[in-house]
Amino acid sequence: MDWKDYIVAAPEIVLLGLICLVLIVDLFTDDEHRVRTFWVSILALIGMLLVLEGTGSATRAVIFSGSYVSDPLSQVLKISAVIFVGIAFLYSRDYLRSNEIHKGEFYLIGLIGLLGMMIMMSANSMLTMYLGLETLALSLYALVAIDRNSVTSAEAAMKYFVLGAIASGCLLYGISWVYGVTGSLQFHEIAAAIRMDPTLNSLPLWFGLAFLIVGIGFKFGAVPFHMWLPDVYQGARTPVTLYIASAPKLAALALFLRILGDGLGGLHETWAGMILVIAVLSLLVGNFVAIAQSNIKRMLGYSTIAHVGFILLALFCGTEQGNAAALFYTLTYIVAAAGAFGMIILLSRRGYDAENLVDFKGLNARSPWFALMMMFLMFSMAGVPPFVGFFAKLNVISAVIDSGYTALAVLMVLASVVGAYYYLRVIWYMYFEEAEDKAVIQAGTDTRLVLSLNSVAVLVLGIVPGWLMALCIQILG
Amino acid sequence: MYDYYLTIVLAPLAAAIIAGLAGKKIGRAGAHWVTILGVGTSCVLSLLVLRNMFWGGAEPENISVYTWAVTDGLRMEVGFLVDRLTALMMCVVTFVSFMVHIYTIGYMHEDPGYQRFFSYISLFTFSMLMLVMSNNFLQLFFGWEAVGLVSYLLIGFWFKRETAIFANLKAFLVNRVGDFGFILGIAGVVMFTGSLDYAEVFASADRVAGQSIEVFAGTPWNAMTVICILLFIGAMGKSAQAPLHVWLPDSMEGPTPISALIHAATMVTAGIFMVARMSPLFELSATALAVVITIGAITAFFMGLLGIVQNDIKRVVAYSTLSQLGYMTVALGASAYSAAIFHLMTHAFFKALLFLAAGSVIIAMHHEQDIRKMGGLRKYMPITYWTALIGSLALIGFPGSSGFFSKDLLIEAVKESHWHGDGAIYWIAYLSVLLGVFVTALYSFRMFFLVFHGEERMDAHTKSHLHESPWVVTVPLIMLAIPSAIIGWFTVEPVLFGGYFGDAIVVRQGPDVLAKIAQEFWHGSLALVLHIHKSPAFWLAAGGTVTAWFLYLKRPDIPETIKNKLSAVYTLLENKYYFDDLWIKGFAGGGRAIGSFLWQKGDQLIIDDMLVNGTARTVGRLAGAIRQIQTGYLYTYAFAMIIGLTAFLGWLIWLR
Amino acid sequence: MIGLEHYLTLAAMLFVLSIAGIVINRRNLILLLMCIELMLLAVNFNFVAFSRYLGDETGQVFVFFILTVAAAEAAIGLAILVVLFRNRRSIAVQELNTLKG
Amino acid sequence: MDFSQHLLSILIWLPIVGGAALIAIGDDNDAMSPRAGLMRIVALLVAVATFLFSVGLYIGFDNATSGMQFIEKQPWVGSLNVFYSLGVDGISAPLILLTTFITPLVVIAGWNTITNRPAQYFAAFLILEGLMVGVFSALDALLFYVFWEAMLIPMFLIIGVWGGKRRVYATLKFFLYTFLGSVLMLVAFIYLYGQTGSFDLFGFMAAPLTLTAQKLIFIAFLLAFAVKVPMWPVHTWLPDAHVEAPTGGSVILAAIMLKMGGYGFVRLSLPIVPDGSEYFANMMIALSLIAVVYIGFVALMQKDMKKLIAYSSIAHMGFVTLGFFILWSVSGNAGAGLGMTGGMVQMISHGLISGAMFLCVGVLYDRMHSREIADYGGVANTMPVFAAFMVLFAMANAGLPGTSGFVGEFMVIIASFKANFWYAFLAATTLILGAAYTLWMVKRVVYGEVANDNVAELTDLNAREFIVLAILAGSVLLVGLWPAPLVDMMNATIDQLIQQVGQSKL
Repeated sequence: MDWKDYIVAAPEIVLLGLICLVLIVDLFTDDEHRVRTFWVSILALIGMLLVLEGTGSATRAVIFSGSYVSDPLSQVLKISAVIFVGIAFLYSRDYLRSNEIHKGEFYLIGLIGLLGMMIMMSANSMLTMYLGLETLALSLYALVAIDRNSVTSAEAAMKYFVLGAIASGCLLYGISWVYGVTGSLQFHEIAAAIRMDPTLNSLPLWFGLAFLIVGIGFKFGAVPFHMWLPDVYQGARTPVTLYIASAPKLAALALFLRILGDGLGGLHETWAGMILVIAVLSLLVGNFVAIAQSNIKRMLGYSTIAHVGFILLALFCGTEQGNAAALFYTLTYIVAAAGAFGMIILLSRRGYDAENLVDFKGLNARSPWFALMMMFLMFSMAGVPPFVGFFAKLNVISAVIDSGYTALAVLMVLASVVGAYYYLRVIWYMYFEEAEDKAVIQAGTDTRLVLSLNSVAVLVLGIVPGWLMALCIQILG
Repeated sequence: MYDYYLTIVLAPLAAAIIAGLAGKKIGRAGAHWVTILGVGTSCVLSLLVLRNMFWGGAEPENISVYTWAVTDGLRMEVGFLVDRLTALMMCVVTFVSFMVHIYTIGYMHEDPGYQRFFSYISLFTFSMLMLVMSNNFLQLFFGWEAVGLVSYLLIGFWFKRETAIFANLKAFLVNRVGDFGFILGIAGVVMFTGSLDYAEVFASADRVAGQSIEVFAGTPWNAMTVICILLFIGAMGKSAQAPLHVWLPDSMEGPTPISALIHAATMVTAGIFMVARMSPLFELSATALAVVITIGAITAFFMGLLGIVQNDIKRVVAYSTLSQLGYMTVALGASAYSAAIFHLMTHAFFKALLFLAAGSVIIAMHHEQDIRKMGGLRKYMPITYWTALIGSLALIGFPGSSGFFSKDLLIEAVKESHWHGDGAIYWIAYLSVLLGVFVTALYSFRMFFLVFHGEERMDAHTKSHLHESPWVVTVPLIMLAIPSAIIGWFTVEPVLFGGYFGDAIVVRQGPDVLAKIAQEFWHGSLALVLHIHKSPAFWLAAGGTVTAWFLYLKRPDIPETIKNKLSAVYTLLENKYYFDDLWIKGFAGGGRAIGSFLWQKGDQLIIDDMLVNGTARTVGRLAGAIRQIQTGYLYTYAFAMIIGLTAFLGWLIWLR
Repeated sequence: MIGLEHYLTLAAMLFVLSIAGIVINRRNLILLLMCIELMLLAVNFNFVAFSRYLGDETGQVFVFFILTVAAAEAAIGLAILVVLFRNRRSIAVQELNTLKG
Repeated sequence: MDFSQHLLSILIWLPIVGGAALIAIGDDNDAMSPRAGLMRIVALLVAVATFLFSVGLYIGFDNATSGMQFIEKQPWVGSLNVFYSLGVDGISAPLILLTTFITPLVVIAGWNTITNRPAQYFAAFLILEGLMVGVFSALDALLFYVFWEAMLIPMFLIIGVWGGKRRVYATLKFFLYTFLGSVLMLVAFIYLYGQTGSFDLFGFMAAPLTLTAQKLIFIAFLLAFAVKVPMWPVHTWLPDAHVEAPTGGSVILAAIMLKMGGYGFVRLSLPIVPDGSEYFANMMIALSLIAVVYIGFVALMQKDMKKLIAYSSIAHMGFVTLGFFILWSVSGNAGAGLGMTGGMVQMISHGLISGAMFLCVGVLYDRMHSREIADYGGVANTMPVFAAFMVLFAMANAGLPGTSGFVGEFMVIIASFKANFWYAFLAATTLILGAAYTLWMVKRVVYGEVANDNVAELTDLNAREFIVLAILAGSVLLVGLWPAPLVDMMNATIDQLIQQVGQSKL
């Protein structure tokens, strides 16, 4: 154990330091200058990017006696996580300010959550994973409840907390069984143990596995562990929803890849069945129920569930191609989701959340540009070419077909046809209907700019998706 | 000659385009001059061509103008086959058309659509020429449909009249029924010969006759029979043979010059021409010819009967046209093609004449067409009177008139043609053409007497304005009267017995009846006229005329009593054997019923409402149902997770 | 002689008990928090039992972490509870259903 | 630079970039403003420029070779081995020409009848044009699919934004129907990709496939293409879409989008799964004949002009599929090739005629804002010139020789007679039915006494409308009187295709 280890683990350590810095800065700023906290946090994130860039290495480095790993996967996941958190902050500032909940805690807790995610992404043992998970989870509970005066936020937070606690309880219980059977907490040691002694691959281990999957499924929001997701998406204030909808999905992906991939990859044929079931259920429930929604945040919540179904189906294959597809899907989906919630924030203003579908009526008349942007996002989510969402689905489907599940692929495309309906409905409201709320859109130039970039990204990525796919394959190969 | 042919065809087309597109600019006079010039040109050139054929002994020419398309080994070309048959038709068409153009100046001079009308009739001349001059089936079909189009436009020329636009739709659709068969026939030709070109098709005709096709599985039919019958269905449409005749009487809604040109002289004879042109094919199928002769006989006799009860002057002539077309068809069926064509020619002249005369009367009567409101016109319009008389005599076959030669020899040919056997077909054909003569005389002179003789039944106002028509009307009458009267004398011998048509018409089936007649008792036109008393047809015609005179001049009260006595027969004739009802109520109505059924039940109810929107509804309901699971209660959520967990555990235990 | 399986069974029973508590209880949110604690304790039981059985301390180390996290969790839970109570003057589980569908 | 190297790319991207530019500049929702005027000019210029380039395509096209021409190939998505590869042969080139020919007319037709956001309207059409050209020229299955699906977006908006009363229902129906159809095609593509390791269409054609696989792939393709064509019984989206779409939308929809289906059958189904196609050939023939007869009767009873024309489109497209799928029932000369050529010619001709018919209805609709046949009558009295055009196109629609409508039907009927007398018999009923529904409509709309005051106030065609209709009339007659140039373009490719389809893959 030498000092080099600390360089490898530098991102987390630096982030921790920066968090303390932000905390202090926030401490010494009064409410009207709260924006300073924002800028400092943004600077902190930029700093993080530099650090990650500096410490990033193509090779795999396992440190802290095997409980921390740094490899291309963690590198990419961390960089994207940082970027998405930054985007979330950028979108949120004006909204928070105009709704008098512009507290430093938002950025602070957000950064702590980021720390949790980064720890998860680099976790190489059950213990590290658990700590990262809890760091993230606890900060998310707090974020959801950040608006002290909102009934729904509080309710959402409570539900999220209780269910989250149950989930992590299950996860822990599962971990304890895995530990008991394999006698280790480190992923590659677990894998090795299973490889050494095939007799381990039996009911006791599976028993633990089931509990693990409950925890993982909850993190993803997969049916039937999804119930918290729509409520939280709807109940939390939009910036928080945006935060939850974006980066944590990457953490969940890391959770899956590390535990079920690195750790229990040997049990693939056992967990594949369970993953398949929850994935298909998510696909169907998400797409169907989203149709019945009138609140767009809730609708996007259900659409998230449907997308999770796709991601899990990619992971279900257990092949490198499948994992790469899942990574690509998650990254591109988050881009679209961030844009969509950003759009909701854009349309909201003091004391008014534009969170109902009808608030999008006649957007084309109010702002043709942003209507166009929203259309890009919706078509991307619906998986219509040439937007990136199509290539995401393409990768997953082709991974599934390569694993020999053509019928499953048919089911997937049919489900996405059903899904197309509710995305189209947003476009229909924006373009085919008269505006009910004619207020002019008030948002800072930087927000508009970022939002436009974000939305154009789904088109650009759709036209040149090659490099990103190649990257995903390379880091998971 | 190539340039001649091209000019003959293109002159009327050019004229039509100019008059049609630039009608406003060139004005009324401009319109009729340019079109008359065009048609005149092609008329003169056609006569030259005919002369070359007739006296110059020019050989038939088969020229390809341009290649329409070639694919998969099938050449589709546009070209001319000009032999003697064609030449004759070209002259008939252009001459009558020429006359009608001139006549129109007088007949339509008040009409706002003057230019349009001239453009249409020139266009018709072009289409008809394309039809008769074609050297392949494709172009034949083009002309076939093109004349149908112009006929459609002209019947509906007065498009404000509900009756007119009903008639033209009816005409087009009934013709399409014929074309339906026709195009299938062409398809059959291509299937068995792999070519559309007359020459090639005729060359391989024998080979085709050997083959058979199974229209109904298990019952092979002779390919040639199938093809010929299909083609003949086309002819039935164009030449208004029962039961596809229903459109012709209604087509009288069009202006009279049209009735003369299209619905008497030329277009309706296209079917006759086509069958004659296809004689090398028809000759190979006795069955087909039997069908032809039967249909023709029915048309000839029964359509004639209808003429007797009509009171609209034009409709009387129209039914006589139907009946005469029946005569021609019978001749075809008896493979006396020359006779058919010969009758076609004479008929073109005298029937056009009759129609134009009728038109002249109609002008004088201020567009009153009911013959019961006429009478005694003789002294007001002498020229019309005499020309009409010539026309009527020719129609009933008065000795020496053109109609006499054509019809008398036609009947003779039918009488002599025994090769269909001496059974029913023979007697149906022979008797109907024979008795038809009586009927023809009866209705022709009924009309003639009612119009020109007897008391003057028109109202005072009309009477005060009665006068002879202007020269543009009368000149064509005279010009047509001349051939109607005399052309028979010097054309009958070469056309019927001189083998004028050469290879254009092939007769293989049994003994060539005309040849037979020629050797047995043909001693020249004069002899035929002198020995007239031997022919039953003559006495029948005379009888008919006398009857007409007795019934409608001597004792006008008798027809009423007859009508009352034979009311059943009368109503049958009044309703034209209920054929119109069959077509309009039966087929048209039935089609509409099927249509609305398929639309409302099939498309809207089953496919759209049940399947398409049904699926959407189901998805919606499902969404609403699943949504209920999300009760909002923490313990439900937790419970769901536990369910999932236990499901996993249960599955794993089962897996073990 | 009390063996591993007894401990595991006990832990399992505790776990099920806690879950049952969460699912059945419709009155008081506080009870939920307690059930959660119970669940974590069940897990701790497992860990200790296993680590003793395997003769390897990491399990026990894990237990310490769990205890710490549990404390933090409880703190946040109670905080949220307070917020909730401030807003709706009630902490009854069955009234907590404005978000649904 | 030498255009011919990138001609197809130009044809695809020029309109798309133009459309994007229009959107970027945007318009101040006021049709009369000079800015909107500028938009129109730009749109027209782009459309015309595209057409001129496509003329270059026609000139440079070599009728003799059956292979692909104007080929372009760049790697696109390396990890999936997808290529940006374009090329045209005798089947796609005429369709591309049709596309670039119709689009400018549509732009002119919408000139000042579109008052709501003209720039977006024209942009949508330009982008649509580019995408459609892309579909016809793509040689890589994935590229094909991308264009194929992307095409739905502008059409979805065109119907939804500028459509009639029930536009939302119609456009959603259109989108979901076609989307549902095409996603299965995607699955088939990916399956084939798994077999061949690339999305290259020729790779697909060369791939050996079991009969079962071929059947399944054929069904997947069938859903995609049958919906587009559309074939009975998946046709019901078309009447709704047509009725609600703005004139331009209907024109593009009928003239080009329907051809995608037919094109798909020729380009994908037949060569990729010949045995599967043969297996289902009789079913396809049956469906085609149902389309001709059943839909013919349905069209007879329509009260809405656009619906009537929409149904007649379905009936006419029945000839296309019939012509393609009698391939196995005929042999020797004037058989398969004739049917195939007939089908292709029918597609082009239907593009011209149905487009013209919809434009005619549009002319009336702009004046009276009604598509109900009952609201009209005696239009010829007040609009003689228009009446002339209407009758001409009606006759073309009824398949009158001398108009383009005849060529395809003639060839297909002749070919199908060879296959089976009853095929030809049923197909030929279109002579009667087609004439019946078209001319009955003409009778009720164009002829007769002036029906009511609105009709009495109608004004005849203005210069703009006249130009559009005149151009179409000219082309309809040209193709009708001299189809040789068109047919010669196709012959080589079609012969080669038939011979390729003839070889079983088993």
